[in-house]
Amino acid sequence: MNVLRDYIKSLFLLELWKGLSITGRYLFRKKFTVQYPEEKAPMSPRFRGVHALRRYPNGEERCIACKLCEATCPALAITIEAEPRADGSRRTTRYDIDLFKCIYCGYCQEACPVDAIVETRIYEYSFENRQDAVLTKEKLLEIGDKCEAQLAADIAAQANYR
Amino acid sequence: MIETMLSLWEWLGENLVIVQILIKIVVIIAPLMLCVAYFTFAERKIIGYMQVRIGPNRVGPKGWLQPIADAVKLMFKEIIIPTGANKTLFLLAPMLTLGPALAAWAVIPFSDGLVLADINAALLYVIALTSVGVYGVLIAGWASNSKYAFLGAMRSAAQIVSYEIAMGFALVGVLVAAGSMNLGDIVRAQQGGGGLFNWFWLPLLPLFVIYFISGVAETNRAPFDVAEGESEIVAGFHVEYSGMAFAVFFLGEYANMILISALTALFFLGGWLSPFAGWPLLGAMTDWVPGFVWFVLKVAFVGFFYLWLRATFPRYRYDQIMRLGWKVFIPITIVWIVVVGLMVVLEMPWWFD
Amino acid sequence: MTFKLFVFYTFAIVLVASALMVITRRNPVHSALFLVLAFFTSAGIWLLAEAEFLAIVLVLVYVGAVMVLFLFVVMMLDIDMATLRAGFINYLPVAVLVAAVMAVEIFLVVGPGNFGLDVFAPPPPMPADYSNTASLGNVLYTVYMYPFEIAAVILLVAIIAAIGLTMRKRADTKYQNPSEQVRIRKGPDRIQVVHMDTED
Amino acid sequence: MIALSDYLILGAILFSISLAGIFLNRKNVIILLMCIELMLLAVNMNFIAFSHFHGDLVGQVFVFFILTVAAAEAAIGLAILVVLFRNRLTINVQDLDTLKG
Amino acid sequence: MENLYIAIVLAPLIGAVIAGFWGDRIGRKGAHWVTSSGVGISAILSLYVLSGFMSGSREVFNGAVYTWMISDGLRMEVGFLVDQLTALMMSVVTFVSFCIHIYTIGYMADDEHNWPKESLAGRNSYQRFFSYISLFTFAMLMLVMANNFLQLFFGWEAVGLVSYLLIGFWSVRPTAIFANLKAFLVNRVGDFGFILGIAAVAMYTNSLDYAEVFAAVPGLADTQVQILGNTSWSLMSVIGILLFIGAMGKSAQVPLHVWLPDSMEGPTPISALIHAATMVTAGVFMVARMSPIYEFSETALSFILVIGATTAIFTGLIGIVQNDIKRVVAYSTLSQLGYMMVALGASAYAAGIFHLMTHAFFKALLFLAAGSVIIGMHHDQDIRNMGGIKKYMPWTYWTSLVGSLALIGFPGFSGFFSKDAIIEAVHHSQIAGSGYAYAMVLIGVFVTALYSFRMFFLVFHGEGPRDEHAKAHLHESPKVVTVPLVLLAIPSVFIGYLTLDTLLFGDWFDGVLFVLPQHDTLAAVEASVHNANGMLAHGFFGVPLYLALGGLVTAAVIYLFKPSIADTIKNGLKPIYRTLEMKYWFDELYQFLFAGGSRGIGRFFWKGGDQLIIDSVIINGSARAIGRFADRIRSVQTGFLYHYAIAMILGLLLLLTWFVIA
Repeated sequence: MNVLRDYIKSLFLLELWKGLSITGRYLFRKKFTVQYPEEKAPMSPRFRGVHALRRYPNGEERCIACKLCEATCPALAITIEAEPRADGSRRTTRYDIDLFKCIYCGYCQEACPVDAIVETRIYEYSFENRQDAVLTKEKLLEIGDKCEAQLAADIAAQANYR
Repeated sequence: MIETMLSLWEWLGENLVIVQILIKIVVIIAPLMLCVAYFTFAERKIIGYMQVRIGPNRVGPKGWLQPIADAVKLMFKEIIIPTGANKTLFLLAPMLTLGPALAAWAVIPFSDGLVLADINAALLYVIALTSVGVYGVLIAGWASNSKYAFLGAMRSAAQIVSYEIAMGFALVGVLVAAGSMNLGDIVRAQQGGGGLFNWFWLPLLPLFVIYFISGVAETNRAPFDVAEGESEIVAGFHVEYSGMAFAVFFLGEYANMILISALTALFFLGGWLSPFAGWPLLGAMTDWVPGFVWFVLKVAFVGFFYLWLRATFPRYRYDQIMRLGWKVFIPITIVWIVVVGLMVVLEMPWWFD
Repeated sequence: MTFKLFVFYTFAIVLVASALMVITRRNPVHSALFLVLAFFTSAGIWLLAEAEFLAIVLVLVYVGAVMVLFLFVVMMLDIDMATLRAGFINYLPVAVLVAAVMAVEIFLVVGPGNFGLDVFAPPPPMPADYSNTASLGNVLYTVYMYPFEIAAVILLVAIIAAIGLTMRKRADTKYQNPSEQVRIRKGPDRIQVVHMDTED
Repeated sequence: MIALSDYLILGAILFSISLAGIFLNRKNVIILLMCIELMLLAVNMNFIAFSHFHGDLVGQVFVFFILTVAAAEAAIGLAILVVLFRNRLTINVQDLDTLKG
Repeated sequence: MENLYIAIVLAPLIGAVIAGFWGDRIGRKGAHWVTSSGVGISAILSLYVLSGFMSGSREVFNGAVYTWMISDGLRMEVGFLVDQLTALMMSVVTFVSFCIHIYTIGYMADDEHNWPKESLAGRNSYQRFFSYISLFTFAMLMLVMANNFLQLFFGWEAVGLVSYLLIGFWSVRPTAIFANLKAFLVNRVGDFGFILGIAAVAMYTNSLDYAEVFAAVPGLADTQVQILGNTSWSLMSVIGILLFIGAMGKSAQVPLHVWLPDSMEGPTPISALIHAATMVTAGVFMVARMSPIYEFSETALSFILVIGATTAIFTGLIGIVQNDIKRVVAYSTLSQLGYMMVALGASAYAAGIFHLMTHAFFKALLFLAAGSVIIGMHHDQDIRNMGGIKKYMPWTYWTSLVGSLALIGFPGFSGFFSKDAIIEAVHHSQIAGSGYAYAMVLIGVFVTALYSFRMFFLVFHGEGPRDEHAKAHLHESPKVVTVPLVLLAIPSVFIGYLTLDTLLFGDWFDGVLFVLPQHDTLAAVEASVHNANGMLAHGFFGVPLYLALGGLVTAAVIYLFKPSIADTIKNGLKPIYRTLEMKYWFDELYQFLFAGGSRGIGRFFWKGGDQLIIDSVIINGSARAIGRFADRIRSVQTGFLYHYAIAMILGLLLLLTWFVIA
């Protein structure tokens, strides 16, 4: 009986038809494709895109040059130089992130005691020159300024989990 | 102006048969190439759909200009000829692939009487031409002076030659059933009051399946595409090809697929015949549809099946491909030829009475 | 010069040229490919002689099968061509001489004097419904039944002999038996559920 | 019109060429085999021509059988060649002299 | 009727087959029972047939029982001709054979001693022996009952074959092997003539059936044939002499007699069977049976007469000097066979048969008595070692005396009548050589008496055995031995007197034996003696009796009373003694002439024909010639494919050129 069933199975290619029917069914499924430039997939508040440096609402930059992010960066992408400012406060003179090295792990963000360095939701970026890949302090601050509202909202949204 | 054109045409008709034939050939080939191009588009679309994607949709409305864009891209790419390659043969190979695939169309009847060359030994001619197709693969692999290409060519050639036998045997069954080698006659032999049940796919079901699967193997399509087996030998025999040379291979492959689909339609699916001919209600309703349309629909159906297979099945292992061809298909075809012979001799009703 | 004659001469010239190439090419792959060309052109010439069936069979059998085999072998075997070509030039004069003498002698026998148009009138063209395949089949399956079957047996023997000659059993080859694999069923063949009492 | 002699002379030339080929490529078994195929083609050419001009199908039947046998011959010849190469790593006719007395 | 004859023939055969094939199974007792009863049945049935003829109630039977094949009109069949002659022969053969079977049970009882231990041939030798003698009886019956030449020849050859087996029965003795080969080969010489005779018969009459041949003979009487060039021979003489050559071989006539004394190597029962009743008498029987042929050829008759007379006297003379008891008897047999042949040559066929019959009894008696003595002497056969056995073996002694008296033709004993009839018949014969024959047979009587009683006296009288050990064990043989002796002794005495009138002077052989009137010597004898009593009376006035008595007395004087005379004579007549002792150097002559000749021929063919012509010229020569040729031609076979291809192409070119030019 089993032999007969096996024969029927192989002679009428039943298993092949089974496979074909699956793909056939999927042919008529609703498609998942997102029409990207026009549509975009929803994003998490924890999304880790390009970095930014934040400021306090009064315009003072948050970073105090503690160098914790530099220390924790597994890819050694962060370079920080610091010296006391004229007012005596400690601030960075140089804050570079090499995006070629960066692995977007988010440790810098975790390590930062003052929520200065963060990762934004920006993922559409490109460079035309090699040196453009190194984000300087100015660029970072500029990004931070641009996305401050979103960043603040995201941080607030996750405040409970930190 | 028009009169001069007409008189020129008449002069051509009287004096240069060749030119007339050439024009006919162009009339067949040009749409065919277009079909080939859009077949690639269809493939991407259908496979995309089966993978729950929408496929190419950017070039032109709904992506309809995609094949044109591909063609243009390939045309402008550089043809790289590898060092140590045999230049003449390297360039000859793609043409040898495409040539037979196109030449076979000369005997394909698109509708009753609508055929370029209504020769008697058409079936034989088709088999002969498909068997010539292997040269392109073989020469491409050898002339590339590359290990991957050569391995792919050897695999492919061996596979094509092996499956040609099963294919030939399946066609012998058709030949016995129809009693003629003229493709038109073969289609006409499938005429009858039962519509699609009068076609040969039913009495020759094993041969139909085998012919189609052999056709898939013959064209090196998935799941029989070990000849290009990306994971093992990069891209098989055409790994060294680029630009237009590669495009011609591509065209050849898809032209071959369409050819096999057309032949399947002719041999087993009644060619230009209406599937509803002789049915009580549907027959009368679809009476007005020209045969050509039915033929194209059938070819499209079989072509769709090709893509369906590719979307569904993983690649066969090489030794099992050979086993399938030699140890399974050939015996089955031989047995079924005997059965067909018996059916014909005993004048089995419905098909052979 | 009629169109037919023109076609004949074109084919004939290509045929002779490719035949010459076959014997003179350094690379056997080229030789084989030129031989393919020769077969194609002779198929064309046979078509002119109203032997359609055989013309197609020539392409099918020779081009499609035999020459593929040749190419396969030529490509697969790592042949040292230099030693094989040694003495080619030395033998050239002799070969040309012998071939020329033979050609001339055959020409004397079969030349236009003996087999020209005035001796053998061209046969009338066949009627439109004449099928070369059908008439050949009529002869082949009746009068030449036994030779036909013998030829079939010869082919079968050749297949078996060729396979038997080249077959190698490799000890280290591993392979599955698909028919056995197919027979495996989900239940008892793949997994066995064993009930065991828990230990206290 | 094409005369019978045209076919026959074409056959003769082909035959002579293949003859010269056997002379020239006397060490290369593969080309020798090809020359033999060419020779058979020349013979077949004559058969076809005579068949055409005599209106007698027997010539074509004969060609059919020649094709069959030649195919078998080529298959076995090449098989032997492969085995030979596998064992001796050469196809030079000159080295195949183990039967020499 | 027919079944009766078939039963007579087959009974011994069945016994032989059972004992031969299943001897192991049935054991010794089974073997001798089955064979003896087979022959016994045969004997009883034969006697029944004979009695039927005697009372006149039985018809002559002549018919085929089985047709083997018909080739070009020549019928080859198995058939029986049973008439008075056959009935007589059958009775004699089966009766004697039966007696010998019984005797053999005793004689072969301790046959194991004759074989080396563990000898394969010695296993079941007892059963095998019985099988052989039974088969021998069957063969002899086939011979005598034949109604055609083919069956006669079958019996003839079968007898020869079984005699070969029996003479060489003790196959572990080289002398036995030599003797059986000798018997076989000498018989083949005779058979060669015999089959030529049969072929001549078949050729001229296109029949093998006796009746048809005999009917055709008078018509062929004057036929002359050319053989050996242009010499003209009478067909009847040719056939007669050729057939008689066969008889010479089988009946051991000079010069083909040499096998018979040597055949004493076989066990004694066999000697008795061969010499007394069966094999050797086949020739006599055959000539008698062929009387319609011989009557038409005086040449053949003369030939028989001379050969018979020569055999009678010369073999008898040898008997005087022999010391082996069995050999003496054997030479006596030869001599008596000579007498029978003489009778046949003188056209006294009935007398020959008569003597055959009487001789069968007393010679079997003598042989068995000799065997009995041999048993007593523990297989010592030399008569010089014997003597004085009389008191140890009375039964043997007395029966032996009866046999000896019968042999020398003592009046009243059966031998007297048969021998006297022969001598008288020769006396009356007119054909060439009869005078010589008459003289020879007369001397033969004296010689017979001399050697018979020499042996008798040496064995039974005089001093006891010199060997004390042998003496101590001497005693009478068992009943199975003595009873046949007595059984045979009785007819040895009386059968001659009882049957003489019927056989010789009566109508017993009328229509069976054919005698032309001018040859009818027995009629002349009948005219002078009338009947048995007359013959007895006539005997006292004839020379033979006194010659016999003279021989007896001489023997008594020399060997009984004055043994020294023997040595004196031996020394005085040394050359003659030596001649006799060496049996006229027949063996040596044959050894030199035939054996040496054939060895020479063999050597010639071996060295010249086989080694020189066939081996060195035809075989090795051709091989060498081919080898040399191949040496030259080998260089053409280079082994290179393209050389052959080029040779073919050039050949093609030449052919084409010739075609173009021609």
